[in-house]
Amino acid sequence: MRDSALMRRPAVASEPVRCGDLLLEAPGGSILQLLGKAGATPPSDMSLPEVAGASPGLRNAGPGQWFVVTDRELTGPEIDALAARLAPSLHVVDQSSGRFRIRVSGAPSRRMLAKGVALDLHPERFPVGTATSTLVGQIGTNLARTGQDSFELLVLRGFAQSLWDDLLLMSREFG
Amino acid sequence: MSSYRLPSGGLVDRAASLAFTFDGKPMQGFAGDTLASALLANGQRLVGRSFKYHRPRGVLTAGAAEPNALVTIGTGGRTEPNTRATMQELYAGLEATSQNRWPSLAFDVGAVNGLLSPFLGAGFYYKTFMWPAGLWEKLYEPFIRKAAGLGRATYEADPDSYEKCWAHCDLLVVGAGVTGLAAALTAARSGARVIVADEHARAGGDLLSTTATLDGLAGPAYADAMLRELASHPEVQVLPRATVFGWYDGGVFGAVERVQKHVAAPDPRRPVERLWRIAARRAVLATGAEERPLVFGGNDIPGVMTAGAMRTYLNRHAVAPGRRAAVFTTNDSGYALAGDLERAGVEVAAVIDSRPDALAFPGLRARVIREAVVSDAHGGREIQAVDVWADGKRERIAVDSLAMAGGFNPVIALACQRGAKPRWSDAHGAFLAPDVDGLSLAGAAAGVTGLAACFESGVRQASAALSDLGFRPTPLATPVVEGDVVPAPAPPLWMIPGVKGKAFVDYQNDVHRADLDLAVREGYGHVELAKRYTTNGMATDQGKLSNVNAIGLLAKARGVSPGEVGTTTFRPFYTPVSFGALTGAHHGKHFQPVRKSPLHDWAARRGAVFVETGLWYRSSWFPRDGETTWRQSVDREVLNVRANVGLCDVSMLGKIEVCGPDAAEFLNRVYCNGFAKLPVGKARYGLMLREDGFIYDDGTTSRLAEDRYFMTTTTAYAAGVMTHLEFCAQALWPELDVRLASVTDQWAQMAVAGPKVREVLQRVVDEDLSNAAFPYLAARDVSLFGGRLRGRLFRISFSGELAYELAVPADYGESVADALMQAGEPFGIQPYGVEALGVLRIEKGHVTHNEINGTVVPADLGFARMVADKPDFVGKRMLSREALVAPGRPQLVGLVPLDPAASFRTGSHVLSKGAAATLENDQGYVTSTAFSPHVGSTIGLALVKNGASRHGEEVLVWNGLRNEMTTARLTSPVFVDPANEKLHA
Amino acid sequence: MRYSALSLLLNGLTGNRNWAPAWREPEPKSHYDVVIVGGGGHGLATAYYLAKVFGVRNVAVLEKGYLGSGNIGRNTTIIRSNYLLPGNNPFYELSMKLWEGLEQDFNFNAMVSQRGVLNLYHSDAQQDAYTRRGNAMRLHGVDAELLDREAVRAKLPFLDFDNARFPIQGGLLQRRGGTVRHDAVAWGYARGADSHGVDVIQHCEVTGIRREGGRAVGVETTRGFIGCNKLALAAAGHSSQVAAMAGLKLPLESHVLQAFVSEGLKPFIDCVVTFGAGHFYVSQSDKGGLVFGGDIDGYNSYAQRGNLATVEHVAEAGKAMIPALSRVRVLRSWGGVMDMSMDGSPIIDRVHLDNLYLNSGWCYGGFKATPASGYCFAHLIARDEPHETAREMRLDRFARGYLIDEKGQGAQPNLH
Amino acid sequence: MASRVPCPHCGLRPKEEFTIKGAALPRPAPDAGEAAWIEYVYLRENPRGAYDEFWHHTSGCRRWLVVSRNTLTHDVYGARDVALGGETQP
Repeated sequence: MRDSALMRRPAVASEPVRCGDLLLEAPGGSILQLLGKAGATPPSDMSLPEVAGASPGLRNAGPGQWFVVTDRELTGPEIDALAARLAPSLHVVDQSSGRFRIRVSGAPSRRMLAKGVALDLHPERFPVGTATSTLVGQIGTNLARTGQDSFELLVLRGFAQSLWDDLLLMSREFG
Repeated sequence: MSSYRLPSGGLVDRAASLAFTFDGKPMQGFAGDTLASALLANGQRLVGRSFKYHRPRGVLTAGAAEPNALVTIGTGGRTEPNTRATMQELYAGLEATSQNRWPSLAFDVGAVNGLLSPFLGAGFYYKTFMWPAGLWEKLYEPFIRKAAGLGRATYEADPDSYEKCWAHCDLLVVGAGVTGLAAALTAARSGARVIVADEHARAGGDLLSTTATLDGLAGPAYADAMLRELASHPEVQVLPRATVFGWYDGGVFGAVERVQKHVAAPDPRRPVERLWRIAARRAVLATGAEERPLVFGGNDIPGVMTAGAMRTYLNRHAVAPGRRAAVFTTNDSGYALAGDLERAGVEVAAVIDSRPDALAFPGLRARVIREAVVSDAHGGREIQAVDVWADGKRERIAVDSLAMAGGFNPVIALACQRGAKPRWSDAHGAFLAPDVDGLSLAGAAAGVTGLAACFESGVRQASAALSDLGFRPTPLATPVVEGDVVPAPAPPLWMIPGVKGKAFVDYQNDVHRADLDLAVREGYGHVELAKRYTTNGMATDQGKLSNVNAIGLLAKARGVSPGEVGTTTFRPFYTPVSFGALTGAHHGKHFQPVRKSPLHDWAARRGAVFVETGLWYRSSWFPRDGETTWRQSVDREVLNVRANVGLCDVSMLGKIEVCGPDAAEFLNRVYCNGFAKLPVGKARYGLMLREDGFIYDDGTTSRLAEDRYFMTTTTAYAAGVMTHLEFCAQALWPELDVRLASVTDQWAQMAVAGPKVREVLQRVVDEDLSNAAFPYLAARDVSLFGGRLRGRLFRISFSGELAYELAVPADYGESVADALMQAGEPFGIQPYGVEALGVLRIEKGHVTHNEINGTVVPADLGFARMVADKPDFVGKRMLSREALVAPGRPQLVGLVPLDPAASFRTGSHVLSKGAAATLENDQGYVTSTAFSPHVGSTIGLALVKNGASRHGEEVLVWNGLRNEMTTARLTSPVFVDPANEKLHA
Repeated sequence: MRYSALSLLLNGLTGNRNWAPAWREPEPKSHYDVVIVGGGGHGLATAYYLAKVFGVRNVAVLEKGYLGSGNIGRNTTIIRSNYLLPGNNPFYELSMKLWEGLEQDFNFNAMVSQRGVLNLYHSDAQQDAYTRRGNAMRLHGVDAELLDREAVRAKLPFLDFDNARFPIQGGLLQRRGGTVRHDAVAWGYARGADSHGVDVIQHCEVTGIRREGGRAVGVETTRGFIGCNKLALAAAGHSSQVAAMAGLKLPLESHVLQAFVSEGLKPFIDCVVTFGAGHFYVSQSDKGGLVFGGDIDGYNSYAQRGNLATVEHVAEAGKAMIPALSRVRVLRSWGGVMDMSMDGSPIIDRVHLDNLYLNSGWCYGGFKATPASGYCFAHLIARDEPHETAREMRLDRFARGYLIDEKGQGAQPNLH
Repeated sequence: MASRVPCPHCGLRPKEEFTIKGAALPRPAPDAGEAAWIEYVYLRENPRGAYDEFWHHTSGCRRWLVVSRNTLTHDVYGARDVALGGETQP
């Protein structure tokens, strides 16, 4: 079995979907959860050199916890190296399969997301670079604003297809 | 049928003629019509029948308070009963049907109730229909139910879609009449985020039906100008066709936008209705006022309507109410209508004014009768005449329409939904609401009259709210208003003398004046009791027109002021809201989200039958060709695990990573058994109690490193356990450094079980899996496929066979499962589902939440010795209470039928042999059953009083529900391998 | 004045001007044998049975608002006796039997309508639980039937059988269950109690309990002190406040439960149905409104009003069960304040003072329990012995561990 | 109440993101007497007015909060993290 074909199958197998000015994508890559003591400050060295080539983003996930997302899938040794450097103040848990990342972009993004998100998504209230965990409809997500009109959502893998379908439904009127 | 449409004027688009039908009859209207205005234009005055007496009813108002003109709109799955014709925009192809009549609107058999009305007064049904007792359900009630109700709902599913949306603003303005527009524009110019919601299709409120001018512009033009400016502000959102129906705590308002209720064929990409939850920092209520009807005999005959409504139909829709009208007024507002009627060419037979000192209205030709009342209106399906009482004399005047101007009730419902009490103002002759909790009232909703004063009021209230929020408000200048009739407050007229006919207070529920008198006489004079006894105010209009009149009449009857009587409680919904809107997209298959295992598609490819388990879909069994029943498949899967090897998806078990230097101590406190000394690389079964001592959940927890554990929970309690652990970590023992992450979705987890499992697994796992190298309860990170993948392997067994659970990153789950199936082919590997897993665990006597049902303690399940003697753990202190250690507790036993061909079901009760089937003799109940291929019969687990000491006893398994009685023997709950040899093999 | 078809006829012919008041509006006396705090369904029923069955007639019922202003007028009118545990089952069946003869007993048509109560199930586990429950009912002689999917479909074809997220597998039916016109229950008991000499005193709020030695000697009220030999508390929703006046802390939290009614419709659904895959239950009133509800809002509250999120959840579950509800409009929502107890079951007991009796903890079972609650409470007050069906409803069961936990949820009221 | 709760970490959030446990009572010491434990597990002040209650921000930061509010008016006075404090007002 050592020669078995190992295929990564993401939770939602979909090409990007365009609804008018809206674009829904699943960028893939890796997702790491960092567990610190509640009240801990974010990792001081934001450059995350171990995974620097993977254009990492850091997402707030509650006191003392963060998600690191990368566009490229990280290797085991890369994750190990990061974990070794961050220990013991931060534990690293690989959630690359556990969470699914969805990117929403385009002018109607905010209007579309408002159908499911109770947060005030006004750019002054939820500025670019902010992330928080919240419900989209019935499904829990980690929502980040990555640009004026672009957002990313992290969702439990098991709910990914349902969220994807919901987002398509919410986007229909813009297509 | 002649047309009542005026030759010119109004805000209807005469170029856009719309064909519609009423009771199948083709009619024409114009864009800009409501169904009500179109019906009136077509001379259709009889629109429906009343609830109790089936009296002919027509259009009474031009708005949301309409109690009479309720019709059914649409057909098939789009059938909407009880639609207010006054709120329904006309569209081409609209099909409207009248309600509560049989066989037809004009000839309604139910009208016989009118003749019986002396015996059908308020609460009559409480006094009769009691004999003989059995006839209520059989005879009386079916008759009453058939006669009651209004429209008929469809049983067809709704073809259209709905959605929900959140919105946030600094200021919410409810109502876009002159007051609301002034408030909104003030806020907009101040830079605030503003939402303006108006229930009508076109914003403007009374500006659309007034003949006054503002800064020289006609009302509609002035409204349009304000709307244009609002639209130019990027932070302003105007929501037409949006009714704010409720004010909830925390500054949240609920509103329904009727997005596509005015089109024949809704665009499927958009909802027909949208539910808005509006989070507003401040709100201004500019909801205007309802005109109060007057309570005289026959005040419900078609052709009688409120003066404001008549004026709206006349000026806005260019519909004449008739050829010869009368106006019955208690204040100056009736004169504005009278003037407009005359200008439009409608004869005004009389203005009947209840005041002795009414002023002459310049230019009015009509006869004005002062200090007079209309005591009765006459007519059948249309009004024909009115009796006017003046100077102690009755005069009959022939008319074909009558307007009632009884003063105004400010629309304060929203303001009072959260407990604020309205107070009666003698000066206004009305109930007013206080400003509370960031919500203030403006304009007519605050008792203000006149366009200019309302404008000012809107500006003032918006400015005050904005100042509160730290804005620098930019007040608008009040326009110069000309031609507005501003009614001075006038005392309300509750009790009209000389009334002979039925004088209705609540039109829709047919509550008339005498009913309220009767309620007072019988002891139901409190406003809430009167409401409940007479049903006044309980119709679809929720008393918008009737409540204040009822209060006035109760006050008269009790000899107190309306303020002392007080109002009934205001509650959501301001106007009724559809289930569809409240549901949004969450219905049918989308009622709840689906949670899918990473091996879902893998199982589907292998033909799995899925079953809903919470939000998950789990693979239940995998039928093969030739198998005709699920039992055949399950038996095969079970036997194959016992004989060869099987693979089962257990990914949906909860998985929690517990990290940190104090993780060991933490686990030792959340489990009732010891965890402090669990070595790295080992798994242990754990039992979690609630603080009340009963078992909460169970599962296996493995120590992967000194400061890192991997906990599993049951599927059902995964979320609850995580929340519970967070409570323990944050609220109970914040001094412990422990960190938690849910990793349920990160891992695809497979139970691989059976005597041949080692050979199969070894082909995929790189590490040595020999018994010595990887013994029972070993738990470690492993390398797979020659180092190409990392996973976790646990030597644990739910089936009782030699077994492992292998966890791999979920995205690789399918590849690994495929590889295992390929590797296992020579060994006869088969997938097995949760049904087979259930059989295997019952055979082994393993418990699940069938047994851990929230009422058992460890000893009940044979776990007494697991409870550790340690200083503290959750549940320790309650565990020693009297009832939790008393003899006679239910204890886990096995159960086998004496006749192997016999069977029994879960949920059956256990009776001692020979005992009568009574609750007192109940010995316990069957918690789990399965057909055991191993035993060769049905087997079960049961919780039976003192069961552990009753092995061998014969009992009756009693299922009275299905009339199935089975003799069975209590046994040990472990049916296979009691010595656990297989586990250690 | 006795109500009958004849009295209706005669009064109708005389313009309905001769109807007598349904009850007196007495001034409170200075002392009663029994003072009952709470003029809701349970308090009034207690007074009625005390006077009628147990011969204790020198009784006052004190109500702080108008008669029946508490939960008796705020519920969804359902009656049933489909309980699982021996601590509850015989009690609720006693209540059902009392409902069955109530109207003739108190000469007031409360429209007791045994239209059937159907609990749907959507999974094997739910079927098992209903089997266990149905059998417990049968063991006590209570009617119960298990319907399969097709039998449910035949009865209610408009439920979602084709497109449901959680397909209906069947249901547990109690045909004797049904609905009752709730306000009429309060009025019927009040009128009945009044006719037996009980003083029903409205707008009389109890503000304190006067104790001497180990006894309660009376209550301070907004209408003065009223003395008593025995003091009975039946103020569900506010039991904790009233008990606190006697220095007693209870195993209760007060929670708000919302209820709803739709616009009036021609006959749409002819029994009570509860959804098994979400919180929703519905019946149709004689007036045509669909009366429905769901779960409690979840937080302690005395406000008699609820949260929009709960409204939405209820509507979602409703449309999931009956897709055709989509275009039916919801008319009104309201909230009742429940005594949610720590095991989901009520308390009828004599408590720490010799002559203080407590009736509380009804959770959402209060309405259907009204007759038995009144009867058993009256029994306890009159005889100082618990009625045999209410023996387990003791206050000390929490401390001792003899819980009556139908759902097995433990000591967290908002889960019951 | 509490259409929205002021989470000290996430700001105003709707009720549906939370799980509510009940009265925010301190857990007695393991060796506290039986009476103290029974009171902790079962008995409640159940006040009509100011009240501290445990809320878990389940669909947000997953922290347990003590929400101070009024059970009669539904006013929310504030919320703090049970371990970290940081009271926030609505």
